[in-house]
Amino acid sequence: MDFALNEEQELFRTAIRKYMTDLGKTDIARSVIDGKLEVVTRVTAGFAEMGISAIPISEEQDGLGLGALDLVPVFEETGRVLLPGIQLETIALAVPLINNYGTQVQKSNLLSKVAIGESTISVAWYEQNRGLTPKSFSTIAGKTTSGYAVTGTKTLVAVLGNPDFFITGAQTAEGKSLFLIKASDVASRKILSSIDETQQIAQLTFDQAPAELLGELGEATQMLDDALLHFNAALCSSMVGGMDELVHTTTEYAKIRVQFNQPIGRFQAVKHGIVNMKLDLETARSLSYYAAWAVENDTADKQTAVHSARSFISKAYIKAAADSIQLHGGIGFTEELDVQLYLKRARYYENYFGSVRDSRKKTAHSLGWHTKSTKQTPVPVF
Amino acid sequence: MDFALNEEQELFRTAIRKYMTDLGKTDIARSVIDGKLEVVTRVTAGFAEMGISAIPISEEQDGLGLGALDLVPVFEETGRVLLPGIQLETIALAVPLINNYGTQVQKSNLLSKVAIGESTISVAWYEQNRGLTPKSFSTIAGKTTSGYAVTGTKTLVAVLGNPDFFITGAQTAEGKSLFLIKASDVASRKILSSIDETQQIAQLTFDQAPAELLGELGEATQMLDDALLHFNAALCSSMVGGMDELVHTTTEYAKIRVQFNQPIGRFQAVKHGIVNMKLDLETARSLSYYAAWAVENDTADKQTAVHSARSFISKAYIKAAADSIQLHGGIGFTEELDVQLYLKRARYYENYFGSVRDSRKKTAHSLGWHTKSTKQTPVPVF
Amino acid sequence: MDFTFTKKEEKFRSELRGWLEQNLPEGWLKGNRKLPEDSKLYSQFLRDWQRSLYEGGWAAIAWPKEYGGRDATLIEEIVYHQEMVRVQSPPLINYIGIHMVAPTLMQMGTVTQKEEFIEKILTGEQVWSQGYSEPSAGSDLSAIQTTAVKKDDKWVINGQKVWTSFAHVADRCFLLTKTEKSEGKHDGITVFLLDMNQPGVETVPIVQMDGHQEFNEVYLTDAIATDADVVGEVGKGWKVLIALMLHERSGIAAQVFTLEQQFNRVVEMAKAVQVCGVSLIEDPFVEDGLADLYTRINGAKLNYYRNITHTLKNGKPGPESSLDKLLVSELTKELFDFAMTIQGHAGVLMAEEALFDSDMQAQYLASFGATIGGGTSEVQRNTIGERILGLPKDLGR
Amino acid sequence: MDFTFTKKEEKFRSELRGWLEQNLPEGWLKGNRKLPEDSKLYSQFLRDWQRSLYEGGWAAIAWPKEYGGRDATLIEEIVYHQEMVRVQSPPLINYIGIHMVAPTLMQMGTVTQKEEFIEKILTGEQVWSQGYSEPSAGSDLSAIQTTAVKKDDKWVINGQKVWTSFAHVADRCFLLTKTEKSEGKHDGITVFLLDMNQPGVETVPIVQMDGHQEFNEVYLTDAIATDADVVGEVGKGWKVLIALMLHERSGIAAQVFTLEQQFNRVVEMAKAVQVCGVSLIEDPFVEDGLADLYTRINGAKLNYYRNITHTLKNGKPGPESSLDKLLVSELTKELFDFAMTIQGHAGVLMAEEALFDSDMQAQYLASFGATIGGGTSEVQRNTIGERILGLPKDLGR
Repeated sequence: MDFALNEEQELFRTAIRKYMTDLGKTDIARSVIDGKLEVVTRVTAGFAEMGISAIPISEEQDGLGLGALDLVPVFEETGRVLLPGIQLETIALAVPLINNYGTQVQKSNLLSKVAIGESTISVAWYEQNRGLTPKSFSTIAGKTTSGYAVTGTKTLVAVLGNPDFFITGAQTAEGKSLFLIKASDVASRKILSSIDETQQIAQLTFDQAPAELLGELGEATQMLDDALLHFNAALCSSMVGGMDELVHTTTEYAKIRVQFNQPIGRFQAVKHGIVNMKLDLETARSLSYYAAWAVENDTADKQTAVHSARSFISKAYIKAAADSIQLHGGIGFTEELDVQLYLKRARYYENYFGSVRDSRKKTAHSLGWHTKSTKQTPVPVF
Repeated sequence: MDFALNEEQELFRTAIRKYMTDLGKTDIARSVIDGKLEVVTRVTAGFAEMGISAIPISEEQDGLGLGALDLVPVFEETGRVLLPGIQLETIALAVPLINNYGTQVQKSNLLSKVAIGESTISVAWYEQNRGLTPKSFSTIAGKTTSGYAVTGTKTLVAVLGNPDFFITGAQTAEGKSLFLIKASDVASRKILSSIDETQQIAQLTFDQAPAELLGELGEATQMLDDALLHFNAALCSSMVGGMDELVHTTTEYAKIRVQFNQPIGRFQAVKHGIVNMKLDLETARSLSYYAAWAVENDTADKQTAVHSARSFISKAYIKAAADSIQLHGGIGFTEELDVQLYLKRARYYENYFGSVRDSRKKTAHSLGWHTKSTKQTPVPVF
Repeated sequence: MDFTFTKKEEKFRSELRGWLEQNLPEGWLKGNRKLPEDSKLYSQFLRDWQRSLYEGGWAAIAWPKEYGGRDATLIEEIVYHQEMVRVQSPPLINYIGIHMVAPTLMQMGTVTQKEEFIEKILTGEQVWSQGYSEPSAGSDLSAIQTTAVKKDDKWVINGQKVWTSFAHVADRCFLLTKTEKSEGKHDGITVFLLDMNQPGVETVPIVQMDGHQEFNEVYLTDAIATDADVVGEVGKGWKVLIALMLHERSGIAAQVFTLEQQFNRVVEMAKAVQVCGVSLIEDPFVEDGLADLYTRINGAKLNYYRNITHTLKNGKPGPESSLDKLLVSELTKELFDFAMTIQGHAGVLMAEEALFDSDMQAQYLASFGATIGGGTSEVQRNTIGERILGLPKDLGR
Repeated sequence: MDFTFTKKEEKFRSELRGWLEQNLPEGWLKGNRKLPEDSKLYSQFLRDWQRSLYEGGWAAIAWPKEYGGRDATLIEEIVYHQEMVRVQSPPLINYIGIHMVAPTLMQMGTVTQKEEFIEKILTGEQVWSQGYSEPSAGSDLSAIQTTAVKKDDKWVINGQKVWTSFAHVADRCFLLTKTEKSEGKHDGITVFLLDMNQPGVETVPIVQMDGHQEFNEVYLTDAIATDADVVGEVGKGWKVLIALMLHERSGIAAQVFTLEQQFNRVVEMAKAVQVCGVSLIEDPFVEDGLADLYTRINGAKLNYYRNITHTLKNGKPGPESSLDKLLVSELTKELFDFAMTIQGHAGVLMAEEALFDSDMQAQYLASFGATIGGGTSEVQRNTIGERILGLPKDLGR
């Protein structure tokens, strides 16, 4: 029985935190707000140097062949400073997709470049006024002599740092399928204004864009559902990092801010408010660790582990940021403090690839609540 | 613009409160727990003496011909002391049903007796494992030469004080219909054990019980929906009375109870907890007043007024009682204090003739949210 | 109970409504409600609007007729707010002057102060700001550190104010200073009517988390005031401040009606926005959440009506206004939080790209100010606990 | 990370499981778990059960072998609790003696005390109660008023205790008294090992809101103790109390696993109960609420596992146990509140007439004790804020 990151993982955390501190913590995010997008390229290079982008890539493709648990300290620390960019999309979504469903050639071409920081990949799935698990795409892929040609418009695509490839979903005769499209083959790109200005999202139009099939035709939903377990586990870590920082800064502020001749942390409204944030943080961290462990070990309960974690943490992160603003009082409402950036990031992630309600529904289904056969074991597995 | 009870209504409140105090406040409820059910008969007589049971009955039937607003002080004050009995069922459900749908003969036979305290009437609607608005009844009514004969089993019927009549729902060829059945014609009665021991509920079995049709055949749902507006408005007042008493006693306790050398009301966790109860109480009272006003004046928004009030107050009452137990600490967990009785009463009412979810659904429908045509007025009517 | 208006009140409403239709800025009623972005043009636009209100007799309806008001009843004031909210009228640039400073001067100002300021406030010739909060004195105003020291017949003022609304456009500031070191923490405070147009006053805007700049920091470096600028007595400024705050008898009305309007807008969104061809409102969770919000928002409005009734019967408002403030501000936050959630991932889109309302996301961010400004929710809960319920005083108060 | 058990731990589990199958009271595993209602029979039943545990070597597994324990590891203790919760074993009548009093005596008792009490605690021959709280000393134990005064070599004790668990069946009480008036509020407190079988001790049961009588008021009227009954030093009882409280290293385990079991029971109910032919769990609001509760209850269990890991690595538990206690008790309340709501109006039915589980309504009522007993949630939040987060001490502490 050992429910903690191991020593190596904690050492890795220390290294990443030091790197983030050297980069000025949230300065990177604020640079993006100021339009200095080049910082993101620098971070990608730094990530490669530290071996972060190589973590989930197998040794054949110049990676480290490590698992989801090794990403926990990485994304907690990047989440702590609101690191902008598409690290999550590349490392925790595109890589598992290519790893699990790509051909040998695709793996060789794409993954080793990701590992050494020469490539980033984003995912273009969402279409306007459709759900996150659409029943069909209006984007369509037609067969060509050399592969496929994709036509349609995707939106809310994360594009910060200019990814080289997009994994996109399109309708084929065989059903919804995934394709790889070179960024240079995108017909047009329109940057959209987002509540989280530390990120950059765009609407992409494909016009007969040359596309390579990823995985089997008609299997898009199943492939994405599977890869999203990796993504959501990593996203949870990122949100936990943000929550941890919020608890920390709010606590420190409550110790030094004096009103009515008392540090405000002495007032129970403030003290208990921070304690409630702390309780949520602990639960969030436990759930995120367990989700990563379940993904790494491909356990039978990994669906439950990931979706339940996501359902809790998406909501708890927003609440932590909102409460932190309130507990900071007037200064918390200013652009000067970082706490508002955490709120905007939390909001940005709230419904990313699925809502809280979606996650709860998936939790219920994965627990077999809607099938007559499944029975709970009376004693918890542990 | 005058949003308050009028002077007469407030005077009436004072009189009823005095009467309840003379009866020993919650002593009446505790007597019922101890099996001394005769207290209920005494209360019925007292009600008649004070003219309470005559309020909504027209002058033709020896009543006072007053409206829903005049019942507000009555039920706030009976709710405040958790008065046991079926006053709500008789005065705010059976009376409106008979008044609106009964024949002249039924009105003459039944209502004047209610007015002078010689009769109480309960409603037997619920069947086991059915919703509160069942699609069909397993209880059936067959035509006989002199009227109808009803056969079936009803449950969760409020019977404290032995009502003389039951209004019940049964299936006929023409659809769900309402019938009047004499208590003496009930085949068997089984008292059920309830979380609120100050009330008495029973399972009733009808075996070819002679029944008189009330209103038109097949109209049970519509009649009940309409009469439940009266009932729910009155029920809301009763719950507001309970909440008011909870806020009062909890506040007083927080002023005198000393821990850590401080009256506990000085601690923000306690102070703000009580303030939150107070906020809910104010909202509950406003909503219940407005609901009663809308029913009395038969306004276009009466559905919205009543269902929205009920949806809020059912939940707020439970929360107020639960929070009051917590704020009282250990003593709040004992049978000695009344606060637990309020919790049990609140729970008893939570789903009575409809859940919070049901009330919200009805609120949404009455506001026309699901029809394309309805449009909100930009300026509130007031 | 009676929720109808008298004929006189209805006449008042239709008179105002008619005036607004004629006098609102060009295109306003058709939805062209964008204010100039340039600070000077913005200020000029709002000064013009106030001038227009003044000329129509609508700038200060609650003032006595002798000062140019209408002696409006409380109900007329409420009707006024309903109508102003309904048309989403431009903000009143001299809100502080009209609703707070002038009534206070009428009550306790010198003859000279009345003559010098009241009319200019009404016409909008002179715009006022308020200078209470400081970096170390937010919820606890008694902790202010800005000093005013008498030197050769002049008061020399030094310190820093924060959250000073309208300071960047204001001519005068209702300024709280410390003139004596004192035992009692509410003693030694003096209120000045500070001239903002002098070298010792520097104004720096505060950028809010929603990007707006409605408030300012004001740095006071040897700023000068005279004895004629003192309101009430030297050292008795706390009383003046309390008097000023009590002058907003219809204060919460605009917020109550605005909240209701915002709620209706969210319902419109839930009807209009479709995902895979189905309106959001057809989702039972959206329906349920909105029904709950409807109920509580309507409850808050009804509470306000009960409090008005109380005020009408008793001739003066009770402490219940802190109850209204708390409920309305918390509900505003909850409403927009819910509105964000139901929009799904497309809810991150702002401004022109927004899913439904170009302003919804900004209003969400702005809502965080509601439970902080004008007394945090924590302070409101203390006030309610102590003043309404009679619970013992908090630590440090 | 590693969630597996070692072979040794698994062997421990199967040994215990085998023993339970053989030794639980007749019919227990088949669901016949009703305890005798008569107070004497109840007490005898539980004493028999503890005797049986003792004989099997399962009464005090964490105790050192020299005292008759098994020197069980923390993980073995957890396995023990899992298995005990799984079979819903009868309560341990001498819980206080085994988990609190005896370990404290091992640490700081006199040789005589060890000899006189420890073995009798283990066998169940001597049942112990705890006497801390008083009517005026609930959350604030330092405010106790029960006095012990030395007269001719005897201590004469007067006062009233409340919430004294097991007092009606206990032979001895671990009693907190005031022996000196003192400045420091934790000074002057002395702990006695009071003999309950004497005329000066009167026990009156407290009826809880769920109808149970698990606690008592104890009236002490010239009750007698001797110097030999004092634990540690006279006047230094606060230290003894703290030591005693720290002895429950696996304290929250049973509650964590019980909560999980209760949750599973509610899910079973939601599957089994049908309204108009449809299971409750098919209602999206029921599904959503249960998924939320599942997540937070599982999160609380995982928090507990993280804390255990921490304890294993650091050799001693940290202040995180107050975090576990707070979460588990609040979730217990929430779970049953939700379980009540989803049952609809039939949820008011109790006992035999209950919709699904004859015990569900009683458990709902009992859940209100969870956030009060053993330190209220308010006190837990203070402890977490001060001891874990380092926030300043509260008013009056």
